[in-house]
Amino acid sequence: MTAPNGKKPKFAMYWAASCGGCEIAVLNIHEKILDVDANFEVVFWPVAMDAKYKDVEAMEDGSILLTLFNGGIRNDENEHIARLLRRKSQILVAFGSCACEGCIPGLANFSPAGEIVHTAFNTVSTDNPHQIYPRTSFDVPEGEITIPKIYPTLRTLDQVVDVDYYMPGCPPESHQIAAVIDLVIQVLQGKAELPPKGATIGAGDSTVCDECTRKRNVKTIKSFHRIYDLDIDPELCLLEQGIPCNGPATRSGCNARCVSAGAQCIGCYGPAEGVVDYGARLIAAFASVIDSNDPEEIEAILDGIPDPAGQFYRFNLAGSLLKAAKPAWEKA
Amino acid sequence: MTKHNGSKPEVQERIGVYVCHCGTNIAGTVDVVQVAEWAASRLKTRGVVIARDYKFMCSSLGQELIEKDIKELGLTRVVVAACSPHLHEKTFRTACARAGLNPFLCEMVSIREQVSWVHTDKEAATIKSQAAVSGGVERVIHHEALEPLTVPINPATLVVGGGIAGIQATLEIADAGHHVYMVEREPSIGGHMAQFDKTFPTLDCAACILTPKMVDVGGHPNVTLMTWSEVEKVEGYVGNFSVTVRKKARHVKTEDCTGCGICQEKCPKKVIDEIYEAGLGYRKAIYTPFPQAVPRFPVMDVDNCIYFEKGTCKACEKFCPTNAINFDQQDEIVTLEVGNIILATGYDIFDARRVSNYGYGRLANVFTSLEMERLTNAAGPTNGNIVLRDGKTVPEAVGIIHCVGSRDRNFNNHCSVICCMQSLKFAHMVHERTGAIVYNFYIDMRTPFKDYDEFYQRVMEEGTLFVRGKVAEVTDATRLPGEEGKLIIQVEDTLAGKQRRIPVDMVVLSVGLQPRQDSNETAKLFGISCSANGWFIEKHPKLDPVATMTEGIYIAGCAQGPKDIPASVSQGAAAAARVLGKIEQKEMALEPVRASVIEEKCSGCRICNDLCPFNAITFHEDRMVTEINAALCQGCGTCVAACPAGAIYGTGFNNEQVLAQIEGLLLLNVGDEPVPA
Amino acid sequence: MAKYLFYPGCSMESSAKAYSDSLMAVAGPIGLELEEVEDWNCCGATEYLGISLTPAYALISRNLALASKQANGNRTVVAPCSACYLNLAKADYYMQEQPKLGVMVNEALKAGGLSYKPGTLSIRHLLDVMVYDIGLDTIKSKVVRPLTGLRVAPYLGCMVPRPDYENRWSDHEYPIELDLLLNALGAEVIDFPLKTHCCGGHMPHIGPDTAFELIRRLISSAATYETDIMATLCPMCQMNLDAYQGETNRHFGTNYHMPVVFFTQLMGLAFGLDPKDIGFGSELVSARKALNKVGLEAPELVEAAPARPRKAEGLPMPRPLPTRGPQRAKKDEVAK
Amino acid sequence: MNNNEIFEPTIIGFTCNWCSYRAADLAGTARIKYPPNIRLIRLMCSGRLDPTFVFKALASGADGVMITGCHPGECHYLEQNYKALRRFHLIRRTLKGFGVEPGRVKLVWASAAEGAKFASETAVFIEEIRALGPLHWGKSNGYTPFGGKPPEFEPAPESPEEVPA
Repeated sequence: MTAPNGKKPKFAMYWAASCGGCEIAVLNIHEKILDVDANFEVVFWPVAMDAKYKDVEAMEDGSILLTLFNGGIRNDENEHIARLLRRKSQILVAFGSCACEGCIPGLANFSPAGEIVHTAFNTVSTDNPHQIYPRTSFDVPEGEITIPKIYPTLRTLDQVVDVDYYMPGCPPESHQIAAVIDLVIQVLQGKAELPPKGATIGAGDSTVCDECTRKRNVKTIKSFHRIYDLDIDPELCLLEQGIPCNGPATRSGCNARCVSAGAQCIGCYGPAEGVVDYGARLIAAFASVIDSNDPEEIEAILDGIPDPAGQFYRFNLAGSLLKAAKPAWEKA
Repeated sequence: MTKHNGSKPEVQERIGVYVCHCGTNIAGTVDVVQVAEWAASRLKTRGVVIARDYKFMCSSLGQELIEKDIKELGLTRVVVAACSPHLHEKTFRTACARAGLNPFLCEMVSIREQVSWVHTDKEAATIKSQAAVSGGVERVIHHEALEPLTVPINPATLVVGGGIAGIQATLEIADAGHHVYMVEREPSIGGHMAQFDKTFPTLDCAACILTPKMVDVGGHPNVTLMTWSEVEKVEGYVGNFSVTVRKKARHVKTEDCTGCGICQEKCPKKVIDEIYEAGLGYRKAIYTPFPQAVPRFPVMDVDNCIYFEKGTCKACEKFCPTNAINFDQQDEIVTLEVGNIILATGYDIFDARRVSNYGYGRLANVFTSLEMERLTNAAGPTNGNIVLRDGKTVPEAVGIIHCVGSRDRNFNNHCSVICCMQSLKFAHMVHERTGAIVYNFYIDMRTPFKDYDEFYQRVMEEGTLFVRGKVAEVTDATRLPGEEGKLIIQVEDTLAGKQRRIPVDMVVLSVGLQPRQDSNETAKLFGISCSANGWFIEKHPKLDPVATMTEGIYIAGCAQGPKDIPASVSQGAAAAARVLGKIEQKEMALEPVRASVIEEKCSGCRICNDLCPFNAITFHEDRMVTEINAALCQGCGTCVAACPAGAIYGTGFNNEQVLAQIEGLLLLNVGDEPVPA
Repeated sequence: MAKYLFYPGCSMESSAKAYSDSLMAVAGPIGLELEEVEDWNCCGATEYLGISLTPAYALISRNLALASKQANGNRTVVAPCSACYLNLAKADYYMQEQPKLGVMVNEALKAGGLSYKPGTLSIRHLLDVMVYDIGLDTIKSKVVRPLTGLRVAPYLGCMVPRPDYENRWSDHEYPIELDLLLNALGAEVIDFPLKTHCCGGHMPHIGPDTAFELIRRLISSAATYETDIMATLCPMCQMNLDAYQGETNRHFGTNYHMPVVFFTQLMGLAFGLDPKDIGFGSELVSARKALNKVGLEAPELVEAAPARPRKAEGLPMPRPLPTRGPQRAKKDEVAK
Repeated sequence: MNNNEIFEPTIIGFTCNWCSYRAADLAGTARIKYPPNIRLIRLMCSGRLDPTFVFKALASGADGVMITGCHPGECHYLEQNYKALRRFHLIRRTLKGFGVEPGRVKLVWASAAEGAKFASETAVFIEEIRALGPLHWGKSNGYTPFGGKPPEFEPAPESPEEVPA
């Protein structure tokens, strides 16, 4: 883990199918960014500096020590750069929920790519009388110009390349990013060991309830509600009040930021350690504590969660076992 | 983090696959040789080092095959594709243990009950067997060595129900030197047998052979007898049950009462005795059901006692020589710690009023068999004289109808076993005591056991007239001359081949046996299950009739199904033998299939706290963490599936094993076709 | 105001006019609103089903089709006559049980532009509606002139309680609904043993002596308990017992005089209506003597008639089953 | 799936050790025949059924999942099949969100004595799934699962020249 010829080790950051929030979160570590600058030589960071793909292609393989890759793999450009950065980096970190689980962009997996393009280019908000749609390649006098082709479904980073570490969160909490940066610096100085490959860093090892300060009793749920339907008791666990809070199944590490602000956890830190399917955990948990044994009554109670697929897979659709809805891949 | 990519890690386990022919049971439909070869070649990458097929895997030779391979090839896992694990899982696990391999590293795959016996298409059955073997192999990779959990067995036993089956079980255990708690709902033990006059086929007097046993139970040093009591709650598991019993207030101080019976004489309030006298006789508001009652202490019937109604009378208190009467005695709750429980809760008789065309309850001289038992009983309301409902006239013609409410789709489908012999007994008694003409109306005469048929022939010789046919109607609407004032039995005499109208003075309905009215609640209370109509379900109808699916809970007598007294007695003794077997073991190895909480992962969200009916899950407020009591946990796995953080681990059925089995069953990790050499 | 679709049936307009007059008279006070099914046709009584099934069921189902079209909310069809009730109920039940029959019947109905989807209607007998919907208390509250002292034998005939598809009656062999109703009217109700035995139906035309024997059994059994009047709810039973009582007397050389009327006529009497308006006088075996027993303010003392031997001092009788109402208990009931 | 014309579905069945597994065994001892398309997994109780297992089965190639257990009220562990019932309802609703026909997952109660019922319910379910057709999660006309070769995606037929000025 030594940097080549004593110079500062190279650091790269890339954003694929994402919102750029993770980039902002990195800047959110305030003066810690100076440590980054002090210890790393930032060679590739599209949002922050003007580096070209060919600069990266020119680097030797493995020359970048640490790459924080955020965003899912939506089109062939994302895939190309993901494979490129994998070749060029020693440590590739799936940074943020999009890279780890697909996150909000991953929700596109509920509908076929054709519908997405149609919604983007020919709906109420977009006046397109002549049905003009983008063409992935087009001949002009100067030659052929292309734009990236989108895949039928969005994939997470580790469904495309081998990933060393995962940093969940949408975006990862700045104090967690700072902690990871410190860890890597200490590793560089030989003061610390890198965690085992494939580990999740920058997050806790339990679930949000561990850090939540609300009072908790035995759970028996009579009905589910939206949070604005009720006046919420600030002290009592939200789930007991009938609000479908994803906290029990979501990895800790964010200090229960949303719940302490009075909103229900929606699961951005992804599943706890070793869990195969995040949504399944919530389905099992919520269903088991429904207070009814009568099928009609159960159905009535479940009407309180109008969109279970969206509720349970808001951040982890692409990373779930089913990965995408049938329409999305059926007609691909 | 949900890891998605990466091929399957190289398997280090060395797995042996054994496919059984089971004679032709499996080999007849499944190409077992081909399945073994397939496993050897296509599952090599999954760790299969040896795959054999053998005629009878469960035979000692078959087991030796496994043991030899474990020793010589250093197998770390064994998969046996044969019959159902419910039959031979234990056999193959012990075989592995003999060869030094932890028994829980052996997995059975059912390709007989669930493949060869239920499918006809040979090719599809072979493919399905391959999938099942692949599922077994993938699952067994994730098996861990487990040690059974041993729990001590409390030598005390609880017997519920004081009928003949319960009495027999109690005496067997108590005589063997172990303590028995007997709980009986009625004021005295004795059950239905105490109501009978004679028993078939020996015509022994029921009381004469029963009361000595009752007295033994009453006075036995190892028996705590709790009559007029009911079990309210059962917690715990085999070897360590804690049972809450409600001892209803007798309003009599048992330490002072001598059973002299003066209070019964002096009590002014007479009430119809629905239970013991079957509605034919009377008892007082303070009563013992019958003279030879054990225990002999009377019980105050608060619903009918004048003191409780109007606050006056108190005759019993005045005349009691040892002033043992205590009007404001309260119910008492007792908790018993026992190792095993025997349920001998008996049966109810069929309510004859439901057969409206036999007129019971409308026509005066129609009696049920239990009423007939009281009529013929010397201690009964008519001192043993068989008379009509007016209590005076002796009948000249008696009709006894078999199978009332039994073997009848409208009521009870089952045959109640005892009504034929009981009816023959009545026929004999009527001949003996009244000389009346007796007709027996039967559809099939069932006299299966020792000396039963001889008794039937004797009754025939005494001149009983047998009419083979299902009685259509008992009516008092006369039609032909000579029927006035008589009950007319309308029946099709199938042997004579014509309809007959037989006038008689008295009709006895041999009503069938059926499960207790509350057998479902009782079953739920003890955690066992009931059949559709309400009999307790035994572990195996033919090979294990006194045990139940729940370890430590046994059943005996008519609670398990209709039977006669000898069968009830032998089941009582059998259940006692099983309990003594458990007590002898001193401790018991429980299946290690349990759930356990991984503390660091548990966030204390308390979703699981309310999911365990065995209250094995407890929450620690201080550490905000949940813990599972391994001894109480029955291993159902509901909390394992429900935990949102995946913080509860289920041995024997953990997630990796089941997910791997799914992949195996869908043949995901099968190696590619071997290149033909 | 309970609203029902009403299927009168042919007898109500001819031989059972008394039944119709008395029903219309008592319906008002007890709030029974009957809306007649337009253009209904004969139900085939007991004969047609015996001749050929599909045309018979088609004939019956035409009424069901008309009624379901006219259902507008209430889907209960009330039939006062046992044969009509049984045929309508049987048609609906068998069409549900055997879809092929439903198809053939609907094919036939298509000719008249009608169709009937089995199961849409609930077919009930008038007595069932009177006892369980209107209720005995409502009836009791309307009684002005209780029929005290009048010994009435309740006779249901064999078609009403069997086969009881929807478990509407308290018992197949010994239903007690009619007993309860007559009791509510204040009459002295006989525990009539042959209450569901057959009256001969259409046998008088085919095998007269069988019919006469069946009629004799009913009349003689009622007579043994000195019944003043028999109450029935089926035009066919009334006609057989009433019209053929004379011939039965001649056939057996007996001279029974047992008036047979409809239970709605007795309701009319109890409600204080004038006997003429509720069909009295149209019966062949005159009911004048029974009327005198009720008509007179104070009926003269009658020495106790021999009741059916029930109460014996010696041994206590078992308690009867609690009245169960229409739904029969799956398991037997232990009276608490 | 063999590629002749009739579609042979593959179904994963979850059984509970005390009731439905014994019902399957009883169907065997009674030699009651039913189609071979179902492959059974034994759990200790229907309460052990984790929705993950259902999604894993559907995602790995099963065309249908049958969940079986003791009749409500007859559970060997007293009441755990009620939790399976509740989860089943939420699983079906969630699958609807994934575009999966709810009919692909079925819940059947079968006691240890109902071998015949288990066999007939299985046969009926296999026909229901055969009617629904193959699921083949993620695979469509040879396309490698979830990504791989990007499709030729040309939604727009006409070229910009035809756009009027």
